[in-house]
Amino acid sequence: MLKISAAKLNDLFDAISAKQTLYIPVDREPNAAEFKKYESGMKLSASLNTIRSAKDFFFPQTENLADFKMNGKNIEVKDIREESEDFVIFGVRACDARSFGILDKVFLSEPVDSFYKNRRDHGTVVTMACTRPSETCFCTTFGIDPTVPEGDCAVFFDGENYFFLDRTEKGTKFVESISDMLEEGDASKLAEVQENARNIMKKLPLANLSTDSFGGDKLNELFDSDKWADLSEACIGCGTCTFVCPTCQCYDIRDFNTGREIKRFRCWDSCMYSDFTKMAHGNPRTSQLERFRQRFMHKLVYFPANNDGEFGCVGCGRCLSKCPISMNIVKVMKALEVK
Amino acid sequence: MNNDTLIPLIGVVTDIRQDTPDVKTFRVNALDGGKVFEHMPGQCAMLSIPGVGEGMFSITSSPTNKEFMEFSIKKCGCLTTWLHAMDVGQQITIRGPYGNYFPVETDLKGKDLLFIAGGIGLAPLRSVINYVRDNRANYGDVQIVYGSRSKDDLVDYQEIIDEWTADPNIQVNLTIDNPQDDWDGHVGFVPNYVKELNPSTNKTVLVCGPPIMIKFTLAGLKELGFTETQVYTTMELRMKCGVGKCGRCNIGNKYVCKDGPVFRFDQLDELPDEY
Amino acid sequence: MQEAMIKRAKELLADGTVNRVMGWKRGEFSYDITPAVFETAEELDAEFVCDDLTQANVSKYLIKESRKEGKILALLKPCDTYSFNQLVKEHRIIRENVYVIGIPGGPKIDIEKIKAKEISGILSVKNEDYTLKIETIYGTETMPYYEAISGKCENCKSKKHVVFDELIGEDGDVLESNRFEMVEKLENMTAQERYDFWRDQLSKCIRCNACRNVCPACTCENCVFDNPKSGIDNKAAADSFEENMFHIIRAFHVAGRCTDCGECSRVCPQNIPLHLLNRKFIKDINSLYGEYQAGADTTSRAPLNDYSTDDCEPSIVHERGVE
Amino acid sequence: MQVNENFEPVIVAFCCNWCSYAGADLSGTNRLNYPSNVKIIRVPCSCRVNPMFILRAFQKGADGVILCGCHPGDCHYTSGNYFTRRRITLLYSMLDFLGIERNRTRLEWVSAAEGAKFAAVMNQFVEDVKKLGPNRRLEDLRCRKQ
Repeated sequence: MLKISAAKLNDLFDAISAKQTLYIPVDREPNAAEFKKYESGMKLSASLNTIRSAKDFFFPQTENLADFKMNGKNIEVKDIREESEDFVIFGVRACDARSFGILDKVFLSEPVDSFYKNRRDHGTVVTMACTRPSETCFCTTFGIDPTVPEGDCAVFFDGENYFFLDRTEKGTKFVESISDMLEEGDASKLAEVQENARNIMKKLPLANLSTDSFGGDKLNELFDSDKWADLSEACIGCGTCTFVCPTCQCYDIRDFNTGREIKRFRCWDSCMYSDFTKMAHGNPRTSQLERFRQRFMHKLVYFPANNDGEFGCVGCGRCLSKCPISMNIVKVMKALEVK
Repeated sequence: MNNDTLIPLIGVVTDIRQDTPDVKTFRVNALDGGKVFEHMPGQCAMLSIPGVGEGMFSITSSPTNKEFMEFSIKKCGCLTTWLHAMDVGQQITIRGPYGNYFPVETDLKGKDLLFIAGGIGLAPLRSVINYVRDNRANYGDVQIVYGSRSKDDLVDYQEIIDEWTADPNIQVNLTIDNPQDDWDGHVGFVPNYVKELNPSTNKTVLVCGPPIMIKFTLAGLKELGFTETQVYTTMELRMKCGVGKCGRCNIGNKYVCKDGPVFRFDQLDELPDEY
Repeated sequence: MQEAMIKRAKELLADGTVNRVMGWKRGEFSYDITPAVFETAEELDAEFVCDDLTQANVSKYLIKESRKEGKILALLKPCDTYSFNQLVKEHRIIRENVYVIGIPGGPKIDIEKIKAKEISGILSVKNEDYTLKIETIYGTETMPYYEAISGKCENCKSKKHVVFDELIGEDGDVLESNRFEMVEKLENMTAQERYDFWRDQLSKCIRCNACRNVCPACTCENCVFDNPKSGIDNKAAADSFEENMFHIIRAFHVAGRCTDCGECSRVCPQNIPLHLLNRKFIKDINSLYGEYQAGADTTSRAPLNDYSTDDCEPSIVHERGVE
Repeated sequence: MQVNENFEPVIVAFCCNWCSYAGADLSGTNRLNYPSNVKIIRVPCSCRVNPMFILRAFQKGADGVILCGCHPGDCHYTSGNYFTRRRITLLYSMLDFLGIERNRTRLEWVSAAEGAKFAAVMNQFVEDVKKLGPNRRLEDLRCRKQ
């Protein structure tokens, strides 16, 4: 297996970033990592995960869709799309890597979202296997193996060396492009590291979380559950869970008048917000209960119903650590579980 | 790069007709004069004035109309107020067509049809009615029950009088909620009128109107012996993208913009009651 | 202390003084504590928690709860009583419908501070004589209690309960805190440094609105940022200007009403020190218009609803400190 | 700082209807010069100026914002400008705290009789803002003049 020693990792980053834009997770402050455009000397974060998910790269928080020039009664539509540059995201975890698959199901289904596809086509996802999961991790619940992450190319760290495994055509191209920096190495220690991580996964407090009670076929019974009132009681209706979530993909389209033209942009939106479904003549979801229910029903029931049983959650645990009132999908699943 | 459905086309408003005090019908053409795109009866389009807003509206003209599209729009919010203030010649942005449509070429073919509409609810049905009139041989009896608050609030009243009632192959029943001086027709709510008319239960029903009207009409139809599989309606919820991605117009796992707006009542019954 | 609270709450439920209890509920781990309303003694026994990790200020929930049938018991820490009092003053909470028990305050522990020490896989946190014993998947860790103190407790302004019907534990005093230290430090920087500091901080904002929604002073039925008629409504900052705008307006709307409870900074998923904006207003108000503590009473006029004919001119801003 | 000699700032002046707007009128009828950079927005009272207005003026391209009202004690609505004074002091202080150049914002009391003061204030303010150069710290890039 091709490898590079830990000491040479930054040389590798320098080489990649000389050819295309490279993003790596760096520590902004302790326990607060974020993806940053690589600049020479930046240190790869040792954190398990970033606060914001990696979905930003393909589905940014705001993006311009089109510009309109208004001239009397006439409107001119300006298509401002440009071919994205090639870029590499290094150090994506297994959960986030899976989330791209979920976003693909939404944005790449007909009619294809060209804004998303453009970036997706030009981005190479280099994932990093997990060795030290956190108590909030439950990706295994959704069938993810964090020790062998998906993505275009997976990277494994055995404590001394980083090993590269290309998993797609794009990944092969990526490994080829850096092959002069890699060398053939002995990956025998890797199995032990993986085994160790898997054993930890089994002992995690959320390891036994089950999806058996959820899925598209349980739509009405879950929708009508009387547990929603209790669960949503403390929800303050902010968008934290939505915005840190790697799979939340709802958006709003808005116009901004710059004085010279109208910029139509799309931005993330949250079903937790009171105006999410508000219309001129009313709102079908008037209370936080309904809005709260929508978010979890979408992930656990509606999404699998429309996508061959695949759940809309990847178990990254971000909402567990970031919700201001500590209400999250795990508590919802445990409360609604049919034992 | 391919066209993206989120980047709209330009339409020109070529005619504006004041139908009722708060409903106007707008005729929209492409810049070169023809139609902006083809559609099927029941489908919708996203109309927008950049800087004001964007909204989903049903296309009220029939696909058989090859010259232009029409939209009957009730003034109720920010965007619609702006649309009502437009003059002929104003350009708007338009994208679509979105959603499914009434199964005019499949399930409805050869059937006796009963259209029930209330107020602005005639807008989506007008498209089907005119489609059926233009392909009259493909369908059985056609009956239209249409009601509104008052005579002035009957949308497309002139077309109804001039063409529909004059059409010997169509039975038109109009009603208004309260008695009025120059009205000698039926007075009463639509659901009750339907019951009075006691239509034959072998008809397929297409109903659209305010939620409360739909609710009582459906109950009335059931009393008369209709089943839910015979009744179609068309829905409306807040939409942004029109293609099932922005995530807000869902009823259960169905997106009104993509899987709807046309639903049969037995399909709706399987979905949670959140609309 | 938790036992005393449960015991007293059960008594008040039993004798009909209240029919609900506003408190906190334990979660999956030792730190994911959720505000909750309890209706029975059984629920209290099973789920009620109020420990070193219980930080949430529940005052804002009482707006809604005090408008429901019957009286609710609220357990309020000293800082929470200021928020509560401010909401009573603004006629948001119906005082008659709330039975307030003052409970001892912090300093509370913030799990983020523990995680910042690269301690992960946390299963439980125990305070053993002001040393935290932290059980993790990867073994036991210890750290001094004071190193894990929540940001909102670091500069505690008061241990005094400004409103209560009864107390559990002792009442304290208003403290001499140096809570304006960081504000002063920023004031003494150059404008460029301040600009860089805030740009760095505010650019992290993801506009999740957690700060706004958790804030006990933000109680508008319809926020300007949600109101299309305000002209500034937006859901995400499409430009750095909008990041600044949101936070300036947010802080301004609570100026003179903010009790400095620190919830905004606590809930911020991006760790933006939002409380510094509020404290800047508090500090300015104190120095320009006289000492004022929002929520300390229910009768005084709020500084921005008040004036004096000999107030200073805005040019004071141009005259002081470094540019 | 590099000073662009040709820089012509956009100045937004919020003027109270009863004093400052009349003061601006007077300076005009007296044929006193003040720069054309100043765009006056008439408001019923200086107290009408919501902090949002000031921020939005910056957003939409202003390089400086000045607020003019009746002298304290002379408010047409008795006390409006006293509230203005507190509010604007706090706002300007906050903008300063965020590192926005403090000379971009100003408040002046100009009565209906002070045409000369109005012109002088505007001349001075434009001069000050010119020195600062274009507003970059509180601008919305989308609105930048190309």
